[in-house]
Amino acid sequence: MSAVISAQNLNLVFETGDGPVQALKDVNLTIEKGDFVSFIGPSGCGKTTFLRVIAGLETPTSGEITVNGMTPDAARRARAYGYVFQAAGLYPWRTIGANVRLPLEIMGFPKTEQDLRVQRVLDLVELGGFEKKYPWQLSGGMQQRASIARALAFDADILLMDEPFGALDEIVRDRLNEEVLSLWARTGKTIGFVTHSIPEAVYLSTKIVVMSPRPGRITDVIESPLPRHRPLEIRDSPEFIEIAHRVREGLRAGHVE
Amino acid sequence: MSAVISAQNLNLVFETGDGPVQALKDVNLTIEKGDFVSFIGPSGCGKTTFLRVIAGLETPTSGEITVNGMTPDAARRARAYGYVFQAAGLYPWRTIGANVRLPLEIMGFPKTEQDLRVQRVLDLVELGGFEKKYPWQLSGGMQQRASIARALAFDADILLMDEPFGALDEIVRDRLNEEVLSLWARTGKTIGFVTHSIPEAVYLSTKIVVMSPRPGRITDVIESPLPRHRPLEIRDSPEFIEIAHRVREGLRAGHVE
Amino acid sequence: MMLTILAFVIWAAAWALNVRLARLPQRWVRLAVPLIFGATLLVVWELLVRGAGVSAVILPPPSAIASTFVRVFPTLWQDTVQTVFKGALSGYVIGCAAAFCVALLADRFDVLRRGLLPVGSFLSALPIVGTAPIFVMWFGFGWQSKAAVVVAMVFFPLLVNTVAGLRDTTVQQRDLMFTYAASYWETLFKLRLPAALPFIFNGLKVSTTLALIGAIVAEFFGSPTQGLGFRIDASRGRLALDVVWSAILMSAFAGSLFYGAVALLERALTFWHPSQRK
Amino acid sequence: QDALTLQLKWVTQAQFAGYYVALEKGYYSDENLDVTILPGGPDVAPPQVLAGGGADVMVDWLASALAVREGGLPVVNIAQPFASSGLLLTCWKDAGFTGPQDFKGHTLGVWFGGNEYPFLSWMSRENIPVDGGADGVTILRQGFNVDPLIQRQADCISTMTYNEYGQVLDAGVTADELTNFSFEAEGVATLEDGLYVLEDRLTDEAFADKLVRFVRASMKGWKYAEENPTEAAEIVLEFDETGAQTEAHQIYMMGEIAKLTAGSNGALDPAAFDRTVEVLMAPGSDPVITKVPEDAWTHMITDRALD
Amino acid sequence: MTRSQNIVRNVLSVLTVVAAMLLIWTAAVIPMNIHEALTQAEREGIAVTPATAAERRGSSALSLVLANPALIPLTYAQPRPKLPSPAQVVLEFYDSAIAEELDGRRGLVRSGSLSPAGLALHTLKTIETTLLGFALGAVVGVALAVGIVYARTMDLAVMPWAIISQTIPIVALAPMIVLILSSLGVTGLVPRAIIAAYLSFFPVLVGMVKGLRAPDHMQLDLMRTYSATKAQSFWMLRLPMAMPYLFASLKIAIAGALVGAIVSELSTSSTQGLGARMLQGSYYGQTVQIWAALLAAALLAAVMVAVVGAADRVVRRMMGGLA
Ligand SMILES: Nc1ncnc2c1ncn2[C@@H]1O[C@H](COP(=O)(O)OP(=O)(O)OP(=O)(O)O)[C@@H](O)[C@H]1O
Ligand SMILES: Nc1ncnc2c1ncn2[C@@H]1O[C@H](COP(=O)(O)OP(=O)(O)OP(=O)(O)O)[C@@H](O)[C@H]1O
Ligand SMILES: Cc1ncc(C[n+]2csc(CCO)c2C)c(N)n1
Ligand SMILES: [Mg+2]
Ligand SMILES: [Mg+2]
Repeated sequence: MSAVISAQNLNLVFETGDGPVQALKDVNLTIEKGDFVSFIGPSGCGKTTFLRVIAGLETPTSGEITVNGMTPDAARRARAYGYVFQAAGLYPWRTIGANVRLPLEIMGFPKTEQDLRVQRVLDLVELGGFEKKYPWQLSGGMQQRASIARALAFDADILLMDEPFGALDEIVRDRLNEEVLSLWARTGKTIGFVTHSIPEAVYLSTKIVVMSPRPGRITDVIESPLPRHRPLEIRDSPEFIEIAHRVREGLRAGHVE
Repeated sequence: MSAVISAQNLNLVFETGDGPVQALKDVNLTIEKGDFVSFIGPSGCGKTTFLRVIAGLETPTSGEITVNGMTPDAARRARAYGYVFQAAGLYPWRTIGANVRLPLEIMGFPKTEQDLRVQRVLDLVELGGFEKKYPWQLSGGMQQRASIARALAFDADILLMDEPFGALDEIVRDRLNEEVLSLWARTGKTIGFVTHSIPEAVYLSTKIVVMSPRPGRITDVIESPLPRHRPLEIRDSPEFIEIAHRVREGLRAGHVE
Repeated sequence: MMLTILAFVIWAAAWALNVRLARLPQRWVRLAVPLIFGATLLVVWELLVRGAGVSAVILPPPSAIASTFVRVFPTLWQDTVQTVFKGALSGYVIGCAAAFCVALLADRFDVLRRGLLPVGSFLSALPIVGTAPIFVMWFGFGWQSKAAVVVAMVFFPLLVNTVAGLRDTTVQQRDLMFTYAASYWETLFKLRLPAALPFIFNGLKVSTTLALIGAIVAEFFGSPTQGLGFRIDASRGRLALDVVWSAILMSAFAGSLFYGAVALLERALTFWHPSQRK
Repeated sequence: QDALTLQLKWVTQAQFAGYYVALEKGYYSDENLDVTILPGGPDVAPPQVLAGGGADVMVDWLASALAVREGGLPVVNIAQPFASSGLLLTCWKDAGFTGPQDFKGHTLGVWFGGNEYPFLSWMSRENIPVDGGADGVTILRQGFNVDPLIQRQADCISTMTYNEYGQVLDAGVTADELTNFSFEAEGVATLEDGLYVLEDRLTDEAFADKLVRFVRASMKGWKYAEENPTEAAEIVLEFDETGAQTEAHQIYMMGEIAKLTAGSNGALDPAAFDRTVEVLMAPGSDPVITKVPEDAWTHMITDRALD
Repeated sequence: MTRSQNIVRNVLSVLTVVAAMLLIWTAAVIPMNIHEALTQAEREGIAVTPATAAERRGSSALSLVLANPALIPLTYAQPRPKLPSPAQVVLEFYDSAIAEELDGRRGLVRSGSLSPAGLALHTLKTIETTLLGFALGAVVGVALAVGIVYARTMDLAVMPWAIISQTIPIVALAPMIVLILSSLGVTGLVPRAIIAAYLSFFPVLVGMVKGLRAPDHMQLDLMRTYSATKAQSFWMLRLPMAMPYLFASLKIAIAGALVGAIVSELSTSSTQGLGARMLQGSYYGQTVQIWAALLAAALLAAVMVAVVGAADRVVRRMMGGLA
């Protein structure tokens, strides 16, 4: 296995009106190809910031980071990843189909190829037949699936997801978690996933990164012993509860307010 | 024990542009003094609506409901309850102190009494020293605590809370859950609590009301066997997981998308 | 020709300087850049007018306007008192106060709100060129008719904004008051008025410029021998364009000050609104 | 045809009948001229239009032209179709004015924008301050109509015999309710409605020749209008694009205008010019012009036009 | 409450308010015109109390009405009323907008072209100026907004001056604009349109800046993750996002353009247009004519705002909106 993302001694300081805020401090992390890595930690610990650094949306103050062996910015220009934001953020003036097509238009895919891919990813997230609908005609869960389809459409190897299911209710969330897992299993993509929910992190990941705030640093990296295939019921198993417990302890230790 | 809130065959139909929506159907429920009742169910099942009916903010289409033996509207005028909304909803032009003082001003408490009470409830939610700050200067969790303080300030016997912690991260949420529990234990108030989170409902309640949508009805009422005193660790106990499982099953049964 | 070329060179140089400055984070940049831009406009104007030999009865150079402005300032001050303080300001205060009261009524009585707002937007479209002579006929040629024109101009923008503002509370904010069983007046003073302030100030700001326009236009249709509108007309008859431009400058000063004062008040009273923070 | 633009002092009305008649009757095209007539208005200063090149010739009052000339725009009178002044101060009879000294303490309406000079000179000669004090008069800057008099906002307003005075009568006021002070009778008349061009352009022979033809045709128009007032009024009405003029009023106006143009062949009467200068330089605090204007008129055009 | 019930209530409310206003107006005609009416009666030899204009000057309108109740009808039939009655205004509106074209000597029917004495021609002329000014203002406003959103220098340098420009009363500036343009050889429609544009560009500028900045960080970042070009994120994100803001400000802008068009007719000695018409009405004390032109202008404003509103709805629907 090869390191898809590798960060060494990463620091990021935001200059703000009230003085500098250290959002990331001495972050070291390696993500291998095919990993499903969850980032968990209290609000403001730098989860989003770290994901954005990987995506080239934020520049670290010091330290090294490579994505697919290049700088994050080069990776961004090479369209190396798909990014899913916390809210679905579909453009309301575009139909679901047109929303998914957006990155393809921007990247200049030929028209027929666009049609094909839109069809394929919509089917993948079980939204086939909804491409003519507008976002407000879909439920929150369906919108979130559409936004995942949008990130998948151009088939980047890396998928970065920032609390994609934060706004959904628990039942819908469970369902989407299952779907993300099966998608990951089918495509073998490398996934970075930010969440607030301990069960979600444990259920999904091969690797759980626990972070603590002020300054934002990694306090624990937990390799999950759970099998790759995970029915929902696995959440009631002792191993699951054991990992969840460890995550919670790690969180509590780092938590200050 | 005596029934503080009692609903019989409650129905509520909203007339909308697309026709009527049955938000509550044949709801029967009795809440005793000192109960901590959680309402859980998928989005749109009528949790908020039911809480609003109790508060006299919504009028049922048919059926009977009494609060403290009177109609909800009379109870409202008698200032029988404090209501905590999903969002903190502090008035941004008032300081934290002035926000908490608001109901006291309206209810005509004497000035010195106001000062005293504001101080007391702010200390209660650990916001002593923040009364001069404006809401936007506080974190989300602190704002939510302030809004709870506001509902507590005039010391009504009933506390109605509609997803008060929905917007907070899991750790802060855990802490506030503990605080609400200890507050409840100390004051003996009757609490109605809406949530989306199964662990939260199980952790807090003496009684869990599971609801299902379209039309919104009560599908299960679970009396919790957990002791009144609940450390956070109780969530890893088999009884807890057992109840959580029952709630999840109840939810899944009623869930349609 | 040389001067004309120089004008373009200076324009380009100043713009380049501003582009540089704009990249700096310091606070004074926010002041310096527009000032440099304004100064450039004046220099370019001066050079173009001189370079092309434009007659002073068409467009005087800024330097001439500046010296005239200083010379005739006492007269212009009298004119400003007449037009701005007596005409515009009194009309502004009366109009805004009236609009505010009617807005409270319209807010209270549904018929008024539904009925008055559409009719109001229709009436506010009545062009001042038509209404001004009518008001001069009704209220005489003194400042009273100017104030009346101003009242008519500022009334509806403020009414519409205030009514919209009073309704701009969230369901939750209103429900909160309801759970306290708060009275109408308590809800008004503790919730709806504070919440309406940003809207009210929008209306107040728009109205400042309308007030000035109104007062000056109305002077066209009859005035005492004082006032900015009068000065502009009388001086133009003598081709004293430097005085005309000085009067325009004066009204721009007055207008900017007026607007700035309202904006400052807005900042002080709606400091809590997201648009005022940061 | 040679193009030439004429800027009027006021809106299309019989005050300018001569020019419209000349246009309609083809007198201009007979002289091989293509004349454009620009109506004026409250916001139009004819000298400015002249200076800006928007017109070749303007109609203006001599008082205004001399003030402008002293102010630095060298305009020259080339012809003077109006021989006498039609300016009046029209007062309510019940105000009891017998002479200018009675005005003290009262409100009088005056036009500004270059039309105020005759009145100011008159007051200056009478030693009446115009600053609104108790021993002076309060000036109301009159709008465009006679409302201030009708509404009693002023005891007197400025009127022209041919226009506003008629409007006062049209409003139902009878002549015996009014007292008129005529500037002619008071000895403070100034020359009105002359034709002016920029001085430096007169040296251009081609332009001078155009002016000769223009003045000749215009005077022909004036004489025709004097003799056929009804037809002239109707011609003016045809040119009125606003549609606001009434036939009756224009016929009335043409009748009065004819009295003012009568006795002028177009050439400026130097004596009348000197009298105007004298009025404008009247002793007082603020004379309209401070030195006797030189070369402010020329017979060069009229001499050639009328021979 | 359903949609149609809501509409019915709105209409009823408007009718109530309009009826109340007409009632007040009609009542006000009496005291407003009583002085003139009595003077007219006196001239015609009808006995009035007090008998002479001089005696009546000091009396209040109300006392005159009470003293001469029989002469009240006269107040509704004044040829030059201080306040015309609603009926007079409507009649004049009908006469000059419709009857003039049908029966007038210079009307459409007899002369084949719109009559200068009618309202239609003047309204068209004003529409012409308004639309051109509106188009000009909208284009300039949008262009400046794009510059301001994309170039910080523009934002810092231009925005304060744009605000100051609106504190200069256009009526003072208008003659200067006309003059300068005419000395450059530009006359006629263009200077008028520029004056109209002066009042309409600002709302567009403000609205468009707001609209183009409406995309939140997330939406902009989405574009960055696609490494979209500036042009792509303009056309695919900022512009669609700005549409609701644009239309809201276009409604204000077209009303502003109308005001500007009418003011411009003052400054250019226009002989045609509603502003020219009102001015002419005021030269000759034709109050009723002014009121009829006012009515036409207000109707025109209502129609133009409604047209922009309709365009708004069409665009909204095309962009997948609800309404
Ligand atoms: N653009 C910025 N400018 C200044 N400070 C910032 C900025 N973005 C983030 N921060 C600060 O950096 C820290 C880390 O923020 P970040 O958004 O990464 O946290 P997070 O872990 O994603 O939190 P949450 O769970 O609330 O989303 C916080 O203290 C935040 O206030
Ligand atoms: N004012 C209203 N008018 C019309 N329908 C309404 C209204 N309020 C709620 N509803 C409908 O009633 C149903 C119940 O709504 P309610 O807000 O009680 O759900 P909830 O259980 O609180 O959902 P959530 O978890 O999303 O807050 C929903 O279908 C909702 O669309
Ligand atoms: C602002 C302004 N007001 C009045 C006049 C007066 N005026 C000059 S000539 C003339 C003809 C008679 O109607 C009139 C009324 C003007 N020129 N400009
Ligand atoms: Mg985050
Ligand atoms: Mg709810």
